[in-house]
Amino acid sequence: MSFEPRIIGFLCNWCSYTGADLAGTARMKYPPNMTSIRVMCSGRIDPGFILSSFRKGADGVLVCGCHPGDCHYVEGNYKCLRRMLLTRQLIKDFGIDPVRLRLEWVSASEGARFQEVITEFTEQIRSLGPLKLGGLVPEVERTAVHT
Amino acid sequence: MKEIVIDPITRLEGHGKIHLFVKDDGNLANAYFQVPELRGFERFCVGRPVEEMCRITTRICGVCPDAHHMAAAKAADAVYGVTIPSAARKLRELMYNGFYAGDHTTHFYALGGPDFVCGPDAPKAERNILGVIAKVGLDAGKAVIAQRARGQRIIEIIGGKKVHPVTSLPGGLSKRVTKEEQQEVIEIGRQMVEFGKFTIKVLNDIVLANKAYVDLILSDMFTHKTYNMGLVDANNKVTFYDGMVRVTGPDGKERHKYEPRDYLQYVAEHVEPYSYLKYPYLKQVGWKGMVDGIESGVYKASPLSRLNVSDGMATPLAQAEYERFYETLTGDRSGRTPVHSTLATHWARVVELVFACEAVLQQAQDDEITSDKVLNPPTGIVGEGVGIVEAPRGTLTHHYKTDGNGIITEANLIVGTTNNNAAISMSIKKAAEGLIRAGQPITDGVLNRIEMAFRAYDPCFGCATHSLPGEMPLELIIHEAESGEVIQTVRRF
Amino acid sequence: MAQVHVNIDGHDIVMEEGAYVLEGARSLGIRIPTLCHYPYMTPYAACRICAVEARDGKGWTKIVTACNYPVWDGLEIHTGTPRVMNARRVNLEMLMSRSAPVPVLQQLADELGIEKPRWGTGDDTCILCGLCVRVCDEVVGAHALAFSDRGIFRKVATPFGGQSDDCILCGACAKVCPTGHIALDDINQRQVVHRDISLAPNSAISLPFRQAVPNVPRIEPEHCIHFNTGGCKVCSQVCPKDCIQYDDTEQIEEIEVGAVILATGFDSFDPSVMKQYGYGRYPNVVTAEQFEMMNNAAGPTGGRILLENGEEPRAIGIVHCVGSRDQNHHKYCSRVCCMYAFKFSHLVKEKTKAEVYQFYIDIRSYGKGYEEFYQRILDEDVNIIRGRGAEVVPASYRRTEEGQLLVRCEDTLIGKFREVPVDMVILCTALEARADAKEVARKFNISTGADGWFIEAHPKLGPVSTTTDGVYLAGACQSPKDIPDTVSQGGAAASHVLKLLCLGEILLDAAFAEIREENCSGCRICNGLCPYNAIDFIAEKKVSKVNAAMCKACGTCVAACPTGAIVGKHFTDEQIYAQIEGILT
Amino acid sequence: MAKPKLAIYWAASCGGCDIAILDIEEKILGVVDFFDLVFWPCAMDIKYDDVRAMPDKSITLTLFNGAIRNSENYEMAHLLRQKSVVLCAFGSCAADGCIPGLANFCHKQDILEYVYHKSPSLDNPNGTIPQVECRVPEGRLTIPEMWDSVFSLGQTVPVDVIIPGCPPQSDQIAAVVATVIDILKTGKPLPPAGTVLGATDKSCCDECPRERNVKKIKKFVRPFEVVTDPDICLMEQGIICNGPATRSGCGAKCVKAGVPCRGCYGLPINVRDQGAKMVSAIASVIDSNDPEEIERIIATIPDPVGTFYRFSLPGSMLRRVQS
Repeated sequence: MSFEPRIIGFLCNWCSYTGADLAGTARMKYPPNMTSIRVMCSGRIDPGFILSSFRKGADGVLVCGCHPGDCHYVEGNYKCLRRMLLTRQLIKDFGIDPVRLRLEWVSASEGARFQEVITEFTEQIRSLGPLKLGGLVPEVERTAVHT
Repeated sequence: MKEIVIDPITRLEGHGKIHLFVKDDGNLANAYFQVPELRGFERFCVGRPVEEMCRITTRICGVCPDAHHMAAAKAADAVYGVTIPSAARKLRELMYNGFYAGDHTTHFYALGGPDFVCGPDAPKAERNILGVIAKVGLDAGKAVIAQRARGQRIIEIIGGKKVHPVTSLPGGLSKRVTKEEQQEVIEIGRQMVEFGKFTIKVLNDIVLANKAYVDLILSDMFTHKTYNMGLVDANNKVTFYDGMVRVTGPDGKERHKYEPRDYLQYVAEHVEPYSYLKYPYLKQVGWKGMVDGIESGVYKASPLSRLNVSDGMATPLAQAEYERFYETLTGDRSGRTPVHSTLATHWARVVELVFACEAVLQQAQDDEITSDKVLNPPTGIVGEGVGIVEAPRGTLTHHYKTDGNGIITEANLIVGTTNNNAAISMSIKKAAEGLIRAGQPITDGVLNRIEMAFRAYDPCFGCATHSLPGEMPLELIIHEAESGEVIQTVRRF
Repeated sequence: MAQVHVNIDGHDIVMEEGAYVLEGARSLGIRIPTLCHYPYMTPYAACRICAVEARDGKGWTKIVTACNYPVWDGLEIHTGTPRVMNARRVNLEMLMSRSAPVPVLQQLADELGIEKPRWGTGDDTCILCGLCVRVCDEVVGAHALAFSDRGIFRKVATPFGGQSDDCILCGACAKVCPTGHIALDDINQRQVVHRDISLAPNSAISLPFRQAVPNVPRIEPEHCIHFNTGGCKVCSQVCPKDCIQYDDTEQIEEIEVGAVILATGFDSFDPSVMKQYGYGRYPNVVTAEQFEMMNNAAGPTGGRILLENGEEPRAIGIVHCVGSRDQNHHKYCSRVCCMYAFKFSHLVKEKTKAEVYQFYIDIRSYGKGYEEFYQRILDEDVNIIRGRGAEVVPASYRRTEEGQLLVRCEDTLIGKFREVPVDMVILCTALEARADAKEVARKFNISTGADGWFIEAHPKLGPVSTTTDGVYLAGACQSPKDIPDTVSQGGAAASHVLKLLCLGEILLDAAFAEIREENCSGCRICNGLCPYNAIDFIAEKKVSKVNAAMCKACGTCVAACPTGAIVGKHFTDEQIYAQIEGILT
Repeated sequence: MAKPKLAIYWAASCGGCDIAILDIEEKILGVVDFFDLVFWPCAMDIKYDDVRAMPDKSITLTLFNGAIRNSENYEMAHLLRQKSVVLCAFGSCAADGCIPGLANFCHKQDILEYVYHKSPSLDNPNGTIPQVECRVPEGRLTIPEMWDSVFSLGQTVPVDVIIPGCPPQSDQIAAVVATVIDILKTGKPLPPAGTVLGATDKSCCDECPRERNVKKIKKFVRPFEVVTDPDICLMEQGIICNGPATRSGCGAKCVKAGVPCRGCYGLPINVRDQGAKMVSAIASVIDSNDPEEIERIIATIPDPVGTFYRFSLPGSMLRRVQS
């Protein structure tokens, strides 16, 4: 059976979530692999959410906020930007391909763009294949075959 | 063939394991000493910033973190090619001597002490720090605890933290010392010197007065004629924090004297498939297996070795004790004739203890240590550095290579105890050979003597026994190698 | 100053010593004709028409000029004796002998009963009264004029008769000239639509516009003589209530308010960047605003629709969507242009016989009565051409019989390229956000969209309020809108404010961030992050605290808090981690 | 009545925890006096078999320090869990994996390769690598197998109490011991499972005397690059300090001594991942909105992951470096 990526999307309430809404109301088709979690502002997104998503089995994480300058809370999306840049560095150091974490600006009016982003990201993750995390529980060590 | 496993002899920096093979006639076939754990610091330090090594490598050993802290600090200074302010240098050395004073105390009274203070064959219930206290009096016991506390306090004042100090940085220290703190250290120094004298007294009255012990020291069973290694200062006197590495042969003659950065020309490490711990030896002499003698590259690095490679001590009381030491054991007070009895290490340790205490008092009185200038921020970077200090358990080497940003690209560590790996194995084997004889029952005394053979090195995987009640867990299981059926078990309670 | 007693034509009057006879006479309502006298200027006695007879009562008598003869105690003045009249006649006749028969002299001649001057008349309209020279010296202080030459060659002139750099073009000389010898040639740079008609205020002191509140005049420093030369101050001298304050400056006042309505309006797009329309190059290409002003009965043309040359246009082109619905400028529709363009056509039809051509992309006549108005315009024979005005060019001089300009466009209905000849082009310029909109937004912690319009709290549910409580939007600062929409939004904003003020207390959204004091260690990482400055640091307790009233629950501090001491109500870590877990397992 | 039984065990650790226990000085005598010390491999001659022989839950309190690094650690963890009423993860290693846990940045193979094939002082012509089982002329020798990853105690068995710190500060240990003795004497209820003792619910900043202000950082500097102002928050001086995302209880000794906190007291209550929180906090105070500049500023952080997870890598969400 072919690999279906599991993607978590963190969407800000004012731009991206509304944009997603628009894509929906406009009956735009995009892959069902992304499940969204709504937050008021992309500035609310704690890098912990992203690590936790990977830990719990997500193959990719999408973070969407308002376009720079359009943040509903003035500068929340810039804070998000800084955190995501550092988080990307972090997961890179953890040996996870940084493209599995994607940051996009999607405004309330960009339903079509939202559709594009989801489609493209899903395909990208699909081509990367599943993210297999190792060394999570001691039990694997006991059964592991050591050379 | 019978097989005897002593496991664990202790645990700490990994744990030690002794494997004895006994011929069917009851004589020893061979003894193996194994260190069954590896944590891979050298590997996972790669990628870390070199200035963090002072705070990462301390976790190699919680008993002598200060040694790793200093070695790492010196290596980092070298990586940045920076000379640290003299105030910082003095503070580091002061702290290090304070550490020695505490550490040697603990070993002498809590670990080594019991065997001699109480006597090697004393009932094991007494053969521990409590036994020592019983023998020398409760106040003395309190004094020992107090002395440990003093050492820790000095570390806390200069190093910021008792266990795992933190203040060293490439270029000096992150913390200044106030006048008040200086006064406290001076006071501590005075008490330490007093304690040093007291310890000499204990040694004389209780140990040296004990003929059995002196014989034991001199008995061949505990003697290895190997090379010795240790740091010496400009006058070839014993030093701990900084100096040149001096190596003397079994004959006492100087074989090498080199700067830390050159260590690779003189030391190499041999590997055995049954132990994770490598076997360092003198490269230019060569690896001849675990044998002693001038032909074998095996060397010792211990308090005894340090005395053997040096021409004396830099402080009066210690110097006097040094001379008495050699006079008693070799008849030559100059110390040119080396002492090879591993058990003499305990006495050597007392000499160093006294030296450390005196040094603390001396250095604490230098007002420069309260200077504001304790950090000299590096400007350039060399990219490679070696730091060598004398850990209580032997010469400790940290060697780092970094990229232009000071991030470690390669690390090599030769830890104090590792130097003595081969020597310890030999001591164990020799002791076992002497003790495990056809027809002789294997008693608790046997076990303790085997222990004594390597306890003398105060091996870091023995740091464990720096604690109540001061005994190694030890067990011999003798069984048929083939059937595995247990014939005899000896266990201490 | 000593008081002196003077008798003029039998009337006793007490005057200050040194004052001039003319003043006394005028205060008694006795008329003494003058030509070279003018208030606010030192008397000059050039025309000598103000001759009167002075006596001391002891037999001494003398003809003097009233304008500059100082009074003394016991002086008697007679203004109507035959001797006086004779003197005046002679003086006037001599003056007339070199001057052209300008009205002032004629009128005076009639007064003095001179049918025909004895020495005939000259042709010079200047009577050398020197008013212009003095006003320029004494009042304006520009010193741009002076007398030159002597005797019969004497004349008023600028240095070397050329254009004087000292002249500030105030026009005072022309104003005081009694004969109209000096006419103000309009060579000034003030922006004009038509010669002699400035859209800028015609005087340096004026009402901004008819409906101005407060409805009082204000001085335009850049046009005011006083601010240019330090002289003049005439206005303050004439003002009976001395309301004129030259040193008045703008002041910043701090007013504590419970709510704010932003109604900062819009800027209008500058069409000169769209070279193809020739705005600035062709005087008859005007913006909608300028055309509107022309139509204003109180405006410079008195409401007449005129070309630059003062003639009535034969055809007018109205170009829609200038800067609106344009990828290069503003993508949005400015919303009001279609309707005012129709209004313009209607006005043109009403006031002139001109043909009207509308060049449009789409007609957007939604709204009550709008479509009907559109239909009406169609019935008024306005030419509605579907096709964006592409270019405005001058008509070649041979083909100006229909119009001096050509509007080029593609008529997309007939699918043909057209050149429409017109005399005047009105550009329906886009409404754009105020240049300082972003700054204002930052001041009030609200945000602007990509186009610079203020963003409302919610497009459907909160079109008047903003993300900052107590700050509301009204009018075009939020988006282009016409008057009815603006009025209704303004009303809505006002009622929002009233609701707040009447209530006296504020209802808060239950979603806000809260700092657990027992966990906060006062690292102050969060302090700088809050866009609403809702986080205070309590120094004595060494903890930070969220002011729930100001918090908007964006959660950026919750994410930032390294100690996990901040809880985001309704979006707690627990809730979000639970969602992640729920989705993935 | 019989004395309550105390066991102290170390898995993969450095011994600092035990030294810290000794550093409570004379109080140690009180401990030995109150408890019946039934298992302390470093000190006593009790073998695993003896522990196995003990009835379940017969040990009142077990202080377990050290990380889980090999099968033996693993089995001991399970065994002691089974035998103890209260199992205490003592020290950073047991709690989060600590410095030995940094081994999760590499794999077992890398370590063996480097130590036995690459290290500069090596003399190993045959490329010998220690074997779990190895034949010698006299017979067969075995050593335990090391694992690829390091784990915390809590990831191995349920833990009742955690005493964080590398090592736990002696005064804290003394206090905890006193509390425990008090609980046992008065029969008070035990704290709920997972309770952290010997630390507070605040962060290291709480004990840090340095003056703090609103933070805006344009460039990060390393501790040795500048002579720091002893009275101002280190982070405001551009030095990465894990204090804000670290539990307090240590007395902020490091920051008081002028070196930044590295987080040995582990993550604060309500925090799930120490490193992630540091990332979030640090990124928040970066003073720029321009992606390129932000990247440049981030580049001035040496070894982010190794710094933010210095003491908590195995305890973190991602546990170890992947692939």
